[in-house]
Amino acid sequence: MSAATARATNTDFVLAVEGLTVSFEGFKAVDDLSFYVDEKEIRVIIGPNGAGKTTVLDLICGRTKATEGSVKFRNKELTTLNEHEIVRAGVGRKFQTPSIYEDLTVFENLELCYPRGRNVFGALFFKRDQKVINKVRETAEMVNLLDQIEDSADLLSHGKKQWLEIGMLLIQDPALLMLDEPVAGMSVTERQQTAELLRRITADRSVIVIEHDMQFVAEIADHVTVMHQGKILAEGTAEKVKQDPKVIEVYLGH
Amino acid sequence: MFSDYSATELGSIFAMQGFAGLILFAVFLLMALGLAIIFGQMGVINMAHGEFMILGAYITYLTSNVFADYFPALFGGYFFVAMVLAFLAAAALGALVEWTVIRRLYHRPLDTLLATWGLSLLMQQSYRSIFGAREVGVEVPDWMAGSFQVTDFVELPVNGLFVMCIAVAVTLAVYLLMFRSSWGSRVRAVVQNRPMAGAVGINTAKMDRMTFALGCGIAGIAGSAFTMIGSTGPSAGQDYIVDTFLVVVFGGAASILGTVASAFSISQAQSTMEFFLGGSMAKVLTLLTVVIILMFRPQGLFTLKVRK
Amino acid sequence: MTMHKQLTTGGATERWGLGKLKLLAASMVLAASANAATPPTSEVNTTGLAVTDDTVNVGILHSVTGTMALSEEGSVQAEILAIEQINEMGGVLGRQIEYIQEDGASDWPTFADRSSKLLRRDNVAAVFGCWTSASRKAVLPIFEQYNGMLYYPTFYEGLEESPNVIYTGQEATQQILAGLNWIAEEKDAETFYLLGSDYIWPRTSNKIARKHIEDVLGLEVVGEDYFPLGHTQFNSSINRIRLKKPDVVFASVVGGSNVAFYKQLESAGIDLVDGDMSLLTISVTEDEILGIGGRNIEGAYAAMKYFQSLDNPNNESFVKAFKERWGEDSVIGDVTQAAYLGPWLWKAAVEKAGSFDVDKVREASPGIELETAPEGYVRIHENHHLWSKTRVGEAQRDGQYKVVFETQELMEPDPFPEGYQ
Amino acid sequence: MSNFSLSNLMTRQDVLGFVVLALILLVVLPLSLDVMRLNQVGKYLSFAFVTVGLVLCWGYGGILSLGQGVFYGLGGYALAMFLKLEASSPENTSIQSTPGIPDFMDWNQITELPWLWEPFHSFGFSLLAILLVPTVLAYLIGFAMFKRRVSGVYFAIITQAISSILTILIIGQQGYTGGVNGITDLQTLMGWSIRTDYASYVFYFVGVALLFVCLFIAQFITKSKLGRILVAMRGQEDRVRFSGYDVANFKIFVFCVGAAFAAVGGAMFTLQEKFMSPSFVGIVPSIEMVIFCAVGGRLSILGAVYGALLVNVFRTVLGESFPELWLFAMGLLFVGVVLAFPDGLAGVYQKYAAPTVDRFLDKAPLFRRWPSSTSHSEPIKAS
Repeated sequence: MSAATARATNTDFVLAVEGLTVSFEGFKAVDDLSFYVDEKEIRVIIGPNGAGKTTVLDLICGRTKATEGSVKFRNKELTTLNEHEIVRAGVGRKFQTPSIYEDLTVFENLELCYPRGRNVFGALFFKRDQKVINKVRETAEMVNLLDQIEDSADLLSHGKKQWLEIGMLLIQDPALLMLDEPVAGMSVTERQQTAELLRRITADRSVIVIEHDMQFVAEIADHVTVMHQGKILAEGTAEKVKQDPKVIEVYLGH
Repeated sequence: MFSDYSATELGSIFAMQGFAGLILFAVFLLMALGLAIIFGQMGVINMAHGEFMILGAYITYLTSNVFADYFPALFGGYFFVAMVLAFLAAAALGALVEWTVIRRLYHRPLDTLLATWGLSLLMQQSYRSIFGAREVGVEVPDWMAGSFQVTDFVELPVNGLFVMCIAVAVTLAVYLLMFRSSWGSRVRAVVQNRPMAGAVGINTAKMDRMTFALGCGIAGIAGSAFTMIGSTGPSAGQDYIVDTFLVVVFGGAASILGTVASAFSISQAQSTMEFFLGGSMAKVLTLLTVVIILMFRPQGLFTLKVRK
Repeated sequence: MTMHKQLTTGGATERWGLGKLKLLAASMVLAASANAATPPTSEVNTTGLAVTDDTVNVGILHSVTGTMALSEEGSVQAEILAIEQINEMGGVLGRQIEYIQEDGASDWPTFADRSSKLLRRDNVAAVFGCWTSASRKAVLPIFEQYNGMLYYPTFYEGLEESPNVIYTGQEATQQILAGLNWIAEEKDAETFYLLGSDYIWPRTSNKIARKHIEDVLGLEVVGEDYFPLGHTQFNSSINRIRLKKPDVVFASVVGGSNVAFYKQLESAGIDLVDGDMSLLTISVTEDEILGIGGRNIEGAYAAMKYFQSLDNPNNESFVKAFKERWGEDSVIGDVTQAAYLGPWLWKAAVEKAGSFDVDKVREASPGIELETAPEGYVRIHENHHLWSKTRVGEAQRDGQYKVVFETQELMEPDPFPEGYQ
Repeated sequence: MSNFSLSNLMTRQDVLGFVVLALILLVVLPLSLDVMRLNQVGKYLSFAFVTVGLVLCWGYGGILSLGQGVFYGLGGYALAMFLKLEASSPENTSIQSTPGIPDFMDWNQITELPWLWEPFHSFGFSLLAILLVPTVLAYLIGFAMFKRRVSGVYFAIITQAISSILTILIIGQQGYTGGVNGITDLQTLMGWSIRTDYASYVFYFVGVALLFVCLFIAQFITKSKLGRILVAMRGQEDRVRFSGYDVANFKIFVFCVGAAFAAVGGAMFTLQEKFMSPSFVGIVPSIEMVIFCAVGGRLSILGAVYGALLVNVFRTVLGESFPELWLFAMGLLFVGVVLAFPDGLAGVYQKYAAPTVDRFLDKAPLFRRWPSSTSHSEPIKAS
């Protein structure tokens, strides 16, 4: 057992990542990483391409299995769980490119993520009752898609697909929300609307965001973690990391 | 099962079966190489692979007849001509198939399976209409008949050795072509990132066609080589298809080395078990083992572990 | 493929009352030309078979497509030849035979499907067909349910005796026992190795062979080996044979496997011509040698009832007619000849019964003789199999067999042999 | 369960489709065909059980199984074993060395009924076995593969290998299975002859009834949330995991359903063909069934029935008159369907005929008020 795993103890944090390491054919994409996320904190991870940001999210949500280290969500070890178990524990994940069900309508997309009837027979005999309908409509309204609730999801614009995906996470009501570049490829208006949306939905949960847009980062972040070559380069408020000479060198100093 | 044999006998048995397994290994390898390129590199599930092999076999048959009738003096060497012709014919047909059918299906891999199955039916019935339903025999040149006596028990048939040589030569050629030539790196570039390869000026459509044709051409060579040890009939191709796919999948689809290793292990396992358990049970056990291993290691024996 | 199908009477004309007129006209013509050879249809056909005043329909049911097509092609040719010859001689009971050919497509359920079509839709008077045991087993319930008559040409495992089948090939004991006796004596053989494709016929044949070798001849079986149908890698078995060094290999390998087996045997240095080991096959006819190549099998012995090279006048004219009809390159194997017997045996039975009715034909069948059979004389046994001689042939480089032995007497067919089960 | 009313389960097009199919199978065909042809149609319909299952597995679930013949065969064999034991009473088999066991066992020097066969003396057990043996096997295969995330092409190839294994086993173990000949010479079912025309009629209608049971189950599945999860999985498997579903379980479920359907089809085939042989277990029939499904439309359960029916009728018609052309036609059909009509006959119908039919239904009094889609047009309103 490595020192990293030994360090992992129970904490008050929502998320405690300790000694997390993953290597692909000897290449360490994430190298002995530790960080902690507080209740209701908005944490932004930045870093140059290939720094390992997306891999960190993959490791937390179980998409990639860690080589070493621990990820604890409310003191529950996640590295041994499957994706769906992690989701059910209360972790939601949005992908970099919008990942929605294009063959289904907006309503069905949201309904599918409603946390009920998640096993085979539950799904088979799932009943679309008023409670579900109300919740779906409520969520659709929150992500500005109520007008298009009957439309097939593949007809949505790129930005609206991003919102739909956010909506699909919200309806799961996760305690920890992880967003991978939520405003990438959006128009300026959409970007503002998204920032506003994020502020609303992050009010009562912890959030990890990966983002490049520093203006956007400054707008939303409580804490910023800067990653470089699989390790943490700096950590602190947006203002503080902006001043950090190491950060300027590898990331901002171009 | 070993108790029926003495220790020296057992030694000989394993040696003999080892050699028998090597011939089987050569057969598997030749069958699988073409498919490893088509399936492994392009992701096309070519169910007509066996029929391309049979095309090679029929070309060999025709060539041997032509030589016997018109150039009897050169008969001993007809096989080399036949192999080249088999390659060219199968490759040409492959290119045609790619152009008419396969290129429309690159984004639907499972559908290539159905379309090529249809193709295999067409090819089978064409063979039957052209060459008749009967199996045709190919006259083996004299120098290829007979065998070398190694020990009392161990005897190496010349045609088996010859098939092994072809297998080794084709494997080397494929390896050099795919991994040591600029053509090969372009093929791999297309496989890994089609739009990017197109953007840097590679004619991806042409590369696809040539890659597919190459795979089919190798199948043609394999079929040609098999006439030395087996039979040629219109539907013989179907017998190869399960084995061929298993060898490729077991080896790890994208790896030539994997294909070699998997052909080797499957053939040796089958050959050794065959001696003690008989053909049917050996086949069942080999297939079962491969399936079980694949359940635990779906990516096959050899593969690069990459970030998803 | 040829469809010699013709409209049967009835249909629309009947509905409008025209049928009666036609019938009247027909019977008048009949009355005028009536003679002994052409008895009226109402007499010779009381069960609604497709028999008219001048034609009778029969079925030919073999695989024209699929893996079995190569084996069954010769049977189709022989049956057509026999039908044509019979028609030339004036047909059966004054009626020309018209055949409806169906394709079993090498698929047993298709055989069943097509046989029910032949019997129920086409109402054929007899069916010549099937090749593999599996296809015969598949059609058997249909022939029994709808009371059809099947002439089955292939040498087979026995263990069957259906009232609705005439077996024109040999059953296993007829083929095997004489061959084993001969080779044991001729080659002073003491040890045997049994080898076959993995299905009922080789297994039953080897069972009979083993009993005969061990219990009757008092010799030894040193190995027994089966491979899946379509198997093409025989190096393991050949190695085992080399290890056991039997005097005789007794082989019942079928289909495409044959080609690979003999090629690999030859290249493994097992010399059938001058070597110490002999090989006796019961599955390789001249048809198969076409694919195997004469040189690969030269020196092997086959035990069967017919070889193309049989020297008798019947066979001479048969071979000549066959080659005239189907080309100089044709070869004729045991099954092809047995298939040729089918229409002739049926004709003889119909004429003896004076009727096409299946029940009457069945009743008339036992005891029917054929003096003109290419294999010599045959006679139908009570058990619906044929009395026939068994021969041993030695395979020659040119793809023919040289007959080296022939039983004195006709062998009695014994589909359920006592002591061999 | 109020929301499982018929109007939620079926659109009016679906209702029309079911009614038309029922009319064709229960009225038109029995009235227009003689018993021999009807029996043939019955056999083709036994493949429809498989293709309906394939619509669920492949069309909806994205799981292409090239081993459906395994389940079809097991279902058929389970029933054939029962019928064979009934046909092998000591009186019927008195000429054997061991009377009372199936004839092929006797030929293979087996002198005692193998333990595996013993329970098939019971009709109840045999019926259970028809359903359970294939389903349990499907569960095991599905569990082993889907939990390890074997999917797509690899799953197809492995199932193909499994069907190849089972074929070799059945042929190789002929003392226990009847080998390449299969289990033949079946006579009676509970003392009642299955070889009469009357029996053919009965089996035909029983087959159609069971097919409709399967169709209703399939319809229910596709219209449930489970159906939507399958559709979602096909495109975005990962996303479904991150919506909190254990993807493997859903795949195992539809694979098992498909296997159970196939098994029922196999059993119906045994009854109508009166024998069962390994030629249905191998890879060729398994792929053919996928083709039937593709021709009918991989996304339409009704299309799958027509696919199985039409391809086989086509095969019989061509095969009876031009056997050499049959393989050419079949080959061209496959290539053509894949290239030009990936959604099969059902796709063609959807594109060209459905709008017209819909307009017509708007006017038809019976259908006017039936919803034209099952998705939430009315229940979606907020309260």
